[in-house]
Amino acid sequence: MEDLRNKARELLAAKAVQVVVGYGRGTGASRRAVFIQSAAEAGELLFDNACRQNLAVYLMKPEVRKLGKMALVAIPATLRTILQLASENQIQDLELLALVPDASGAVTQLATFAAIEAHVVLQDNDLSAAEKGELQKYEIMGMEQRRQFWEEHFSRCLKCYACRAACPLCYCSRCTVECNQPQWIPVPAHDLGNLEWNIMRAMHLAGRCINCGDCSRACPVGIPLHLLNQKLISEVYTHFNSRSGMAAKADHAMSTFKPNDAEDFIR
Amino acid sequence: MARIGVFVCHCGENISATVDVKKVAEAASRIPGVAHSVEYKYMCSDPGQQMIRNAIREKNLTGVVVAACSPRMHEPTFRRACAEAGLNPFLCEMANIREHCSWVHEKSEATTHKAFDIVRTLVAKVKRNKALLPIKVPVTKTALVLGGGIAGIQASLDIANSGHKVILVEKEPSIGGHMSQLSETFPTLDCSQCILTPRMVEVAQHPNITLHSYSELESMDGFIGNFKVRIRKKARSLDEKLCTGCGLCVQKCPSKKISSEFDAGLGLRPAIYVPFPQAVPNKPVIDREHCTYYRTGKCRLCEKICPTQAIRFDQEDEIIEADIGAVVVATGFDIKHGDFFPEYGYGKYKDVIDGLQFERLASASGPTLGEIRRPSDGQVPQTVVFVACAGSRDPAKGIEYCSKICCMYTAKHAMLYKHKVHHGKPFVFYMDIRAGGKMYEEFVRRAMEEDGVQYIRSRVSRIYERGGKLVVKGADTLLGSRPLEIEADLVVLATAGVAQAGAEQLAQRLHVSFDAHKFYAEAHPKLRPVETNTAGIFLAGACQAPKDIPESVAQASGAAAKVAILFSQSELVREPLIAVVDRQAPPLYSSCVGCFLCQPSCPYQAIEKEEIRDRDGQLIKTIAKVNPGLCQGCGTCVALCRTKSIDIQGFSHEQVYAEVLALLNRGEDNV
Amino acid sequence: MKTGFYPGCSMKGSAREYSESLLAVARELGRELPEVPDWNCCGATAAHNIDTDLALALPARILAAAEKDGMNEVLVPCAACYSRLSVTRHELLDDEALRNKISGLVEADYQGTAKVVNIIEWLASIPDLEAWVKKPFAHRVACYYGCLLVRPPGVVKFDRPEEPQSMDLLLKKMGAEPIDWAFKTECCGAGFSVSRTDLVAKLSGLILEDAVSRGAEAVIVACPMCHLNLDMRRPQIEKQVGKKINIPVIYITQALGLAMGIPARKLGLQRHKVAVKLSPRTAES
Amino acid sequence: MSDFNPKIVAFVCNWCTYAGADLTGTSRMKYSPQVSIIRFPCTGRIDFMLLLKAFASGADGIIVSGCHPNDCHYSSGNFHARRRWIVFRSLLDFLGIDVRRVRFSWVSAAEGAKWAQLVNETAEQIRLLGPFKRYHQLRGLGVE
Repeated sequence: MEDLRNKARELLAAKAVQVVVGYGRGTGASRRAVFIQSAAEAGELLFDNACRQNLAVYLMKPEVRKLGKMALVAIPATLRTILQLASENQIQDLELLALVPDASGAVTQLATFAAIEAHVVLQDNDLSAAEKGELQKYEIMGMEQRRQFWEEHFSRCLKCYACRAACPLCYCSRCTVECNQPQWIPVPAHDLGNLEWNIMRAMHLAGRCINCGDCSRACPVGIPLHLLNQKLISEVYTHFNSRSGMAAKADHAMSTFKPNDAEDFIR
Repeated sequence: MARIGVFVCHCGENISATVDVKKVAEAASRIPGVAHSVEYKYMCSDPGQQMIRNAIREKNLTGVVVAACSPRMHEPTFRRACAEAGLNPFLCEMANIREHCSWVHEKSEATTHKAFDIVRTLVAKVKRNKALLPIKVPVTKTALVLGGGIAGIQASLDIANSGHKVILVEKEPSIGGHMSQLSETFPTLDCSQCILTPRMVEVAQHPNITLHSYSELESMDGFIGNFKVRIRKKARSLDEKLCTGCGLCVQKCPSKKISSEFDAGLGLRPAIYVPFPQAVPNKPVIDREHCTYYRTGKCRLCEKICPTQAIRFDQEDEIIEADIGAVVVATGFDIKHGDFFPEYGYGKYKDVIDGLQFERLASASGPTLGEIRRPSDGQVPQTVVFVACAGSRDPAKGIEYCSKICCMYTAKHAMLYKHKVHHGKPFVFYMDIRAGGKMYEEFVRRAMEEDGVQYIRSRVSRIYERGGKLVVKGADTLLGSRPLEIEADLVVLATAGVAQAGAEQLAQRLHVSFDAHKFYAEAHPKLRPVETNTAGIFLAGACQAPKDIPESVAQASGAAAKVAILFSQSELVREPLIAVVDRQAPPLYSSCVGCFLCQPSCPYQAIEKEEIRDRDGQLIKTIAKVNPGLCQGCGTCVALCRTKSIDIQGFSHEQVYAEVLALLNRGEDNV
Repeated sequence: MKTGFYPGCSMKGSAREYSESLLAVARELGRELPEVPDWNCCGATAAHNIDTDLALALPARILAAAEKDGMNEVLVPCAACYSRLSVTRHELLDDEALRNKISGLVEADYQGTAKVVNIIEWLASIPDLEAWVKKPFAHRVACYYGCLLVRPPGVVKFDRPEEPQSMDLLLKKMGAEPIDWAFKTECCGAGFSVSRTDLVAKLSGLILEDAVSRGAEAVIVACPMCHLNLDMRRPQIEKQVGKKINIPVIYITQALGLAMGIPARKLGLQRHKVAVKLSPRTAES
Repeated sequence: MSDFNPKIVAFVCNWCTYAGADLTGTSRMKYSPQVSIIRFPCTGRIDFMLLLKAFASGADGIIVSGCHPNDCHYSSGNFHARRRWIVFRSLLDFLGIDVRRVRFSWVSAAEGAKWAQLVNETAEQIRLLGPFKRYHQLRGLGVE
């Protein structure tokens, strides 16, 4: 932890960055994002297992971006988000630093996309065994059971868009849900609007989501949104052998194709 | 408020027999926004069109729906009629109630109901149609011809003679292609070079043709009428302006034992060489791989003796850029080489040669000066076996197609051999004889009947050497499949015609498609045989499929005519059904977030990056822009865009959304 | 990885030396080759002339037994057996209905898990075969593949059907010098050995003459039928061509055994009709 | 159930399936009138949201069809569409939405008979499945 604080002090003092986005004390045992703009504040930085938010979300917030060059305390998901955003032309190389604390508290500083790529390949980027197991649980359910499961969950959706705000890849300045000519998605939070909103979001994240899970954590009514994303992560990987957030220049699964992409339902 | 006119056609009885057209027209008149609704026996007839024109003028219509046949049939007719009455043609839509309704359903309520559903859907769409203007694109009236074989030569001359500029690019040091290697040509047996070289000279001297030999296409961007090309002119290692082509350097060059490409490996050439005496341009090239100076740093003999000091050892490749309006691809073909017929000993036995090698043996300008002498020992072969279909029509060799030219040239080879070696015995092993063409069958019969060429209907199972002879094994299938062995002195394999090495890479540079065998694909196998799927790029000759000379020349003239048609207009007019990225007022400028996920999905590379800058030149954002010249209007990017920032004219979000709702009788257009 | 061994009828009779040499080599290499339990005739040339179901059922029964015994692959040294077993596996894996039908006939649930390998594939799969060579088999050899080892190409897929190379490569590893010749895959007369010995003499004669004329000291074979025709039918061949032909015909496993230093008797070399006399050569010559 | 007339919307490309359906007409082959076509330039243009809109507006079944792989008029629009449908279909299935109600096909301009067969098969399938009440009952567009 001290390593991280020292690193932040050093970077801020040398004006190598203008802001260090990291984790600080939240309510109870939780951790929240802190924006350290001077060496004196660096003591607020924390790093432990409770640090789970994907801070890359702030890369796409104009109010944070205007603070200046950013150093980002990064967990594995954050690094992949950075690469994914880079591949979507949203950030440039050398525009930010990633600070990666390891289990011992030592901090690795990654200054380029190439360095991040080299770090990311060594991570375990697959869905975890537990995640796969959970997915499977729903996959083997009957269709009707699945429908009821989601109907029950979506009936609680408030259309508050917290999932969208928490998602680092939902950076569009105009979301489809805000298009009203035509009105693609009904505004009220009724069953149809909620279903369409969630299908639309999952489709727009297909081949892009890096599985940080912040959508589910942000949802005030506890909809397991991560399941939708994980399902499509698994489909995209199985069918197209493609995984998001692995390189700063990449072929996106949904905007490329292979002539021999296999399916068994188009007849 | 929309004022839509609906015109329901009976199509004689084609529609009215199963659809109650009166009811449809009557119901359509109740759709909100419909100002006029009528039915008529033949909407496409003159009086029918006049009804539409009159209604547009009298009722001040803002859109027209013609409920009749398929838009693939009469959309242009009715759009023209609308335009004549002053209505933008893109405000006219067709409701297909014939092919998709009256013809496929029995007479019933349901059929009439469906016809009305279709009309209502198209009314909903047309209300949201926008007046569109055709896109006009200027045309650069210079053609690029790739490949200087007979097809490229013919295409270049025809285009040049129609008064347009031509840039002809040939990768070898001389134009002429495979035809210049041939001895005589079927079915007339006139000398190939005698008929070809005058054309080559004409190319060289034509004021409208710029020839870049020893050059290749490096890259190409742009679109029909407006291509930008970069041509790599490989270093010849001499100053072409100074070189007079005297040939002194070629005579004096000390490294003379290099296998000659022109002689198909049967002859030798020096390191500084012209491929053949009638080469155009008649300027040598230094083969740097074999030149003593490039290998050891010593020699420079050619430099010393050159009377005009034209040798340039330090010359580098040159990149030439040009603006081009159309491209003719005439890059030709090759024949199958290599370790392809181990059972025939091809590549193993010196006296098992391919068709092109035989052409060089038979050619008066060839390594044997036209005498048929076998490569191994220079003896005149007394028995020669010609094997047709060596690889062609053989799925086991991966070549299912017929190479088309081999039957004829094999007959020619056997004849030429017999004409030169009177007592010689030529045998032809064949599967079928395909001699379709003017005077072709007669030619083959002449080989058999007048020149006594023995035709044996048999595949060859194996060829091997035994006691200095090549044993050819087969089975005469016309004589009870009796096993058969012929001891030959020379075997000529008519190896399959295949695509040029590098055909795939060139196709990618040009964005044209190719078939499983890397031959370039025509836009339509019957009706558009010289066009490719990329507008402005045409095909000529054997790069599309193996072809003989008359066919290649005919196609080349066809491609040239297509180029001339294109160049006869100063502007190209295209349908404006293309994608557009939205623009908005500052500070947003566009809802596009510049993720460019659309970019790789475009088959035409039409999506470009556009930088939005403020007055001081500061970059505000980078957004997508669709090049209207390149976009063909597939709409793949439209469906992909998450912010719905790209829309496609004619099939816009609003239009198709309204169609879906109207078809199901929902939304604001329901009745 | 469990490799089973399917001997078939020849290996137990006319081609005993093939079996003996194979097992001797395997023992030396430390490879176990348990026989497929309760194996039966593969049907050979006869079955598929009479009844297509029978022609598939016989090999399917063998393969099902191997599968049941937990064998991952079955080594089939006889080229004819190899052909029948691999064709059966290919056809049954390709067609589920047929597989079910044949499974029913042989009363076993045939899945196709056991791979069928020929002697060349098996030897080629042994890593560092060169390391086992103690006395290089330094002779000019004609590798004779015969008709069934590499054909049909759609089924066997292990070497090219014309001008195959895999046996030549193995012999090179043993220190031999394979010659380039024209009769690698020509017909030896095969099953006509008994009914039309004259035909066999003619066809096999051509093979031997070409090998001899190109300086081969031995013909290497991987098929009992080829061996039978080239070796046992030598008197008839000699009568046909009108001269004495001394070139011995050796199984690839015998050549390997010699190179590994296994005594000739253990390899069954004494069983040949044509005496195996090879003049010793130094590595240089 | 016997008088249930399903509503089926077909989303087709202009160059292959629309032309194929024209051929069905010119060949006078008969098929079920419950299917109506909406024309798109290419399957690549078909937005998955439109499929949702069709269900929400009362469709009981959907057909999506375009050029066979390698035959796309725009060379690759159908390949992009195929990826989209692979993912979209899995998502619907995962959400418990009956994917038997969406039939994907390739119908070329020469396959008039295939179009008729496709329509009839789909209509029959949807008839068996009955009205898509579950979806139509979700509160939405004009279905108050």
